[in-house]
Amino acid sequence: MTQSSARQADTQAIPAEVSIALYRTLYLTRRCEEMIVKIYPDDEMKTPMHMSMGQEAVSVGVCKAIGQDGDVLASYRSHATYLAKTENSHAFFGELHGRVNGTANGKGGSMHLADVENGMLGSTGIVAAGIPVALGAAYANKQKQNGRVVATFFGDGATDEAAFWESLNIACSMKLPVLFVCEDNDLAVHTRKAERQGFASLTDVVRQYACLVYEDDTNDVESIYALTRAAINRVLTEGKPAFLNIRTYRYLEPCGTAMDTDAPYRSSEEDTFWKNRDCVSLQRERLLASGVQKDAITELETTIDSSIEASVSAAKSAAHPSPEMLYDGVFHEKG
Amino acid sequence: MTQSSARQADTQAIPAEVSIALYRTLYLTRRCEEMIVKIYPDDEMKTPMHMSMGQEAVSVGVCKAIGQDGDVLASYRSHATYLAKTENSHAFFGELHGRVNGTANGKGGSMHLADVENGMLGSTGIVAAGIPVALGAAYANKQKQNGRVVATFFGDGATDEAAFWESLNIACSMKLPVLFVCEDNDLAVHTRKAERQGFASLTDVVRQYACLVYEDDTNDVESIYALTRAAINRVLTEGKPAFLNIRTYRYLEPCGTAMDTDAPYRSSEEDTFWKNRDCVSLQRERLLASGVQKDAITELETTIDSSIEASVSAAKSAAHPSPEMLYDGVFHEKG
Amino acid sequence: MRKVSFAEAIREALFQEMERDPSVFVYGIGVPDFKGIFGTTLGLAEQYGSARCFDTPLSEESMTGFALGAALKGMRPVHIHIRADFLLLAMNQIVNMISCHNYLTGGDTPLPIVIRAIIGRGWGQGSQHSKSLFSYFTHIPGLKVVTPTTPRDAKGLLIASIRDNNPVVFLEHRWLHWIEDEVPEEPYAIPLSQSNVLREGSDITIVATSWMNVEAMHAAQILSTKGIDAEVIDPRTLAPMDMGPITKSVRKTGRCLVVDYDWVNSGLSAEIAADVSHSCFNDLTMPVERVGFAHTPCPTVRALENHFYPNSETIIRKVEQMMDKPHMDLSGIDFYSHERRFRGPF
Amino acid sequence: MRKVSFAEAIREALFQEMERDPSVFVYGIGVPDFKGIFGTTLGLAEQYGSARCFDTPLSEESMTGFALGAALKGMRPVHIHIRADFLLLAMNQIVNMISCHNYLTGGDTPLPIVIRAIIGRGWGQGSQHSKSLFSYFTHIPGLKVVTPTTPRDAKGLLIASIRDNNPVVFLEHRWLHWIEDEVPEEPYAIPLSQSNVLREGSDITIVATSWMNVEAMHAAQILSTKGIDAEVIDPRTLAPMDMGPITKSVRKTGRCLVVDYDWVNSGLSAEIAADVSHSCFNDLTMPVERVGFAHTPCPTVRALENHFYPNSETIIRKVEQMMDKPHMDLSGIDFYSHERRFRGPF
Ligand SMILES: Cc1ncc(C[n+]2csc(CCOP(=O)(O)OP(=O)(O)O)c2C)c(N)n1
Ligand SMILES: Cc1ncc(C[n+]2csc(CCOP(=O)(O)OP(=O)(O)O)c2C)c(N)n1
Ligand SMILES: [Mg+2]
Ligand SMILES: [Mg+2]
Repeated sequence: MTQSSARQADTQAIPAEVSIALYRTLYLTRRCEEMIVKIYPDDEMKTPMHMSMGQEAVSVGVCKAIGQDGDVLASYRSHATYLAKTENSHAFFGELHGRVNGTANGKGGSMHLADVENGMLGSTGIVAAGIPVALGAAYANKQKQNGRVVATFFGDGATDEAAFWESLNIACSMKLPVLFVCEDNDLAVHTRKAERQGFASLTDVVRQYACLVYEDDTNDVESIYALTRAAINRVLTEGKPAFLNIRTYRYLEPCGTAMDTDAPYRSSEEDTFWKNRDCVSLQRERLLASGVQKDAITELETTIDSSIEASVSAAKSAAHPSPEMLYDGVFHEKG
Repeated sequence: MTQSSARQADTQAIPAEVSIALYRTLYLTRRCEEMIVKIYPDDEMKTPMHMSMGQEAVSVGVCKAIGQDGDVLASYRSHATYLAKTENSHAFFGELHGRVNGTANGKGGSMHLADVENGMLGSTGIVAAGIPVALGAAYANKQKQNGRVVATFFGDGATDEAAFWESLNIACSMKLPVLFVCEDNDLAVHTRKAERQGFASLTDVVRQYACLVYEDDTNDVESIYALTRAAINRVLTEGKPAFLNIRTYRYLEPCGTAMDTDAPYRSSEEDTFWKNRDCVSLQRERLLASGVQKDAITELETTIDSSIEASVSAAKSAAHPSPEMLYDGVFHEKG
Repeated sequence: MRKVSFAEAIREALFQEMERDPSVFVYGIGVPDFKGIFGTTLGLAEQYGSARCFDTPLSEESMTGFALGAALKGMRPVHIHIRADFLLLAMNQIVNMISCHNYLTGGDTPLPIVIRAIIGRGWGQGSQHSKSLFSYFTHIPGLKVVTPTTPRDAKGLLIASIRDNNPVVFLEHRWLHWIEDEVPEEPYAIPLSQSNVLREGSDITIVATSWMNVEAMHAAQILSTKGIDAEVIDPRTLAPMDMGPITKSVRKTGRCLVVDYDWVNSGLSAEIAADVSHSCFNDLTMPVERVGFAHTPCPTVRALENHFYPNSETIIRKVEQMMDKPHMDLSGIDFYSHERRFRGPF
Repeated sequence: MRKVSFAEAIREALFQEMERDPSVFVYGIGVPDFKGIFGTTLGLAEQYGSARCFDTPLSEESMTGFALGAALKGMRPVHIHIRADFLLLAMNQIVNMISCHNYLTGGDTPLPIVIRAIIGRGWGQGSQHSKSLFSYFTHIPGLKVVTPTTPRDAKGLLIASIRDNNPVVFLEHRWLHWIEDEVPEEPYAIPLSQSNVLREGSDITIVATSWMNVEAMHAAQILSTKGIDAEVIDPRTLAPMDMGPITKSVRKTGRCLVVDYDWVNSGLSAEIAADVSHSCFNDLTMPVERVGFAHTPCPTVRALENHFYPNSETIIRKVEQMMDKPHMDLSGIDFYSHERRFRGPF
């Protein structure tokens, strides 16, 4: 059994255009969510919101690493994963607004963002339920020998659940090309890992399995990207799954758009610690330090901002689904 | 996290009367099952039979170690566990014959042997389903501070299942006084562990949890007894669960009373290896070697044999449940 | 008498039963946290200690089996789930294990287990946070199923469920939590398996479950202004169900409408309709009608959610059709009060 | 035409579909072993390789989600369970995930998933190896439920299920496996959602599911010697069900008996009875009657099992009561042939 760990993966080799692309996507996800925070009170998006804010580097780093051809399963905390995989803020805001230009005419909402054709296979409101689904997709890719990998995203809370352990065993036993990506924010709603886990370290447990194990606690998108690239290479060459435990931090309440920094389960030291390594700022600073012009960054940001504005307008002016559409799509039409 | 392992536990300290008691129970379970093999073709016991034969040392060693006050959950391979815990061959044969003197008027049959009052909390036909039940019983004992432990028996196949992993985590996290007893016969029906497991060693995985880990591959009842006693002491003093992985060997087909030594999944070397360390013979030889008179042993055996005969006769002459009894006990009467 | 909310009535029942009997304990994901399952478990851990009111790992299947083990050793577990949908993870323990364990151990094994779960609705709960699953539990011998509608029933039926020696699945619609009404302060048990006539009437019998009783009562009140006198019956316990008052009512009215908070096909509404069609064959002047969820997954978007769920208007339209009345003018009537009350996020 | 057993017909369907379409694969606990799920999967692994026919760890929940992922990537999984009871471990994936995934992804996502499970009976299968769970699946929008009775249907409906772009729960009664009848050699599909009139008759309509069709046909044959002419209808697909032939039949006979292989309360029999009572309100000359399992866990002991399960005799007694006939003399008739055929161990 080979074990690997990279607390700070080698980010030297990342080409400039990738660095910029990573920033672009990070900025997109952050600004989309800031838009949600702003307009949620207007009460036009009647859907629960599990915000990615603070954690975006995980989805962005991993999704960029697996690329357009890769497949992804998201948890209900799906915004960053969906946007990183598809960059489609139009369908995103359409779905949140419950409009016909959404990913599923509004039938899914925030917890069920998907774009099957583009490898965003689904998001689920049931903790851990997307993990087994990733196995089958990985099996299909393996059968087709198409060299693609599947990434399944889930929280640290999901690792309490039965499905995680069954799936880890199955993936290792069947040698499936799948990345288990644990977005470890230390919390399941308001409960810390330490209160839920019967072991000292999840990665130490997983290291006993026939898979590759990676850890990251930088909240740095390039570190996560590099580590995932490394993992993918080995997954494909060594023919075994990888487990990525990525420490991160959730800025907002578990569900909803409010800050709950004062809630009893929070600590202000922790909050300060993580906000000092905000993943969007980190990457912006890196770009500046590496010589990218401030103007270029601002331009990129402005472009994104206006595309988000456009997405929101498009959503607002799109139609709500008509009552008859309720009955569409229960079954697939072709038999 | 403390880890312990005893391939050959210290059996020196076992008093003579315990050695004899262990043999008595081993002999009882073996002979009860030999009786089943003999009379099953008479077609009076219309219930599937998951035979313990070959594996008896696990149930006998563990049940004797936890004692009358301990609680037990069995798998569907429940004969040895039930008999070791209760020594009640009357109710045993009554239940297998589907008579009113059985454990549940025949409603349960071989897969559901139970005697709740005497700590035999249940047997289940669903692989791994008894494991979570043990947790609640252990919680109750802990609340009552009665110093009792619960043992939950399951096969190596059960460790593939979700419930095992959830339960292991819960027991460790809640520090429950429970013994996880894996009856490791390397097989789930006809499938070897190696084909089902995504890791090299189950005990190496479990060692990462906050529990005690014990291993035994002797098939020797005294070794298992001693190891379990040691485990119980530490479970109670250190306040954490224990995992016991006990290698053993199933003599008969997965379900049914036939030998299937020639089946494609078997190997004759393995068969010879294990039958040379038959647990009943081992203990008989130990008694003889330690100076117990052959006559004394024969007398003990004769007594058991006739009590088994008596149990079978009692079962055969007991009534079948009357049709109205079908509806009894769906609900507990007192509300 | 003082008025308290349904949620508060539940909390009071838990406090009083934990006080009365040290073998009662309450647990589940998030149960002792500062939100306390929509407030229904707040303060229990502080009062009775973390050994009797505790949080758990996210492990629904195993923590359900846990209840069986604890009950076998004389405890009275109350296991709480913030959504009924999550019970789908525990079906093996509930159906294969808990429901038949008394039967399989001779019939005299008390199994005082309460499984409380909340039915979500509104604000885009969507397909995975909105199920009620009534018929999944009423179908299985050995399970009791309780669905209180009023605050008084919430308290009395929860106390009765905790004291019952059988497994009880106790399902609360989230919107009922806000309803306030008179609730006695002292502990009291309302016997299980007693249907309750919420409103007497002579023209038609409406049998409703859970939240649909609120809609049915609202509909009945509007219908009464149009000269239709509906009887509304809340079975309260869905299994074993007390069919007596329902049969008696249909014998009187000759008409029956079943309004279930679940899908219609193979649901509890089918059982009630089949049973009434059978026992009142000669009394019915027309077929039993059924109303329930649209036969689709629950959509998230409000525009479709409004058509997915039946409400008072659906009931009124059905009744007017059954009574052969002309299309009523319902303009100006507010049909979505509670839905408007609830403004997310979950 | 050659005659083959139901089990052999299932196996042939699997062979022919794996041959036709490389995206079809077959898996489950014990599937490629030398017993091959009562012989129905024997030879598949040898023919098509261990990547397309494979054994799995004992992990029902996850291996069910696996099917969804594979289907999303264009494969056609057939997942096999040796008992339907084990599906209770997979309800979350089936109901919360698979049933609604097409709906939640825009409605144009093919999900060609077949979940084959076998219903156990006899030789003391007992409470945990005998469930059919029909209504658990028919209740849920987005699932199809198929229960063939004849060898010909077994093959044709399994092929249709594999070719269908929707999730299908395919439930086979173990005793049907031994039935032999004419089955065409070439591949053919029998359309889903088409009820089948097994026997025409004018006095009473018997709607039966799965194994109960065998009992119903046996009963009908005996009844015919007593002057009662029963029509027997096998819906074959339980969801979406083709009610047309049933309604048509009841309009003709005026009497309906539903014989379900499941518990009665909130089961599929309730749906059929409620539906027939509704659509044939003016045609029925008496209430729809229902027959199913006793409302108890399934007992292991034969003495009680015989009373737990309905059989041809139960049906005859019910029919004679409905037809207001005197108690028939049935002595000398053998009612338990298949049960005797099956002599353990499992
Ligand atoms: C099976 C299931 N149980 C419980 C819940 C309720 N719930 C929603 S989010 C959550 C915590 C999940 O924590 P984690 O997996 O760490 O994800 P995070 O929210 O931290 O991203 C819980 C318990 C659920 N949605 N599904
Ligand atoms: C949940 C579940 N899945 C599948 C089965 C069918 N089955 C019965 S025994 C068995 C193998 C179990 O192996 P193991 O746990 O090692 O126990 P052993 O029979 O070796 O004692 C299987 C798969 C079952 N009873 N329950
Ligand atoms: Mg978390
Ligand atoms: Mg085994």
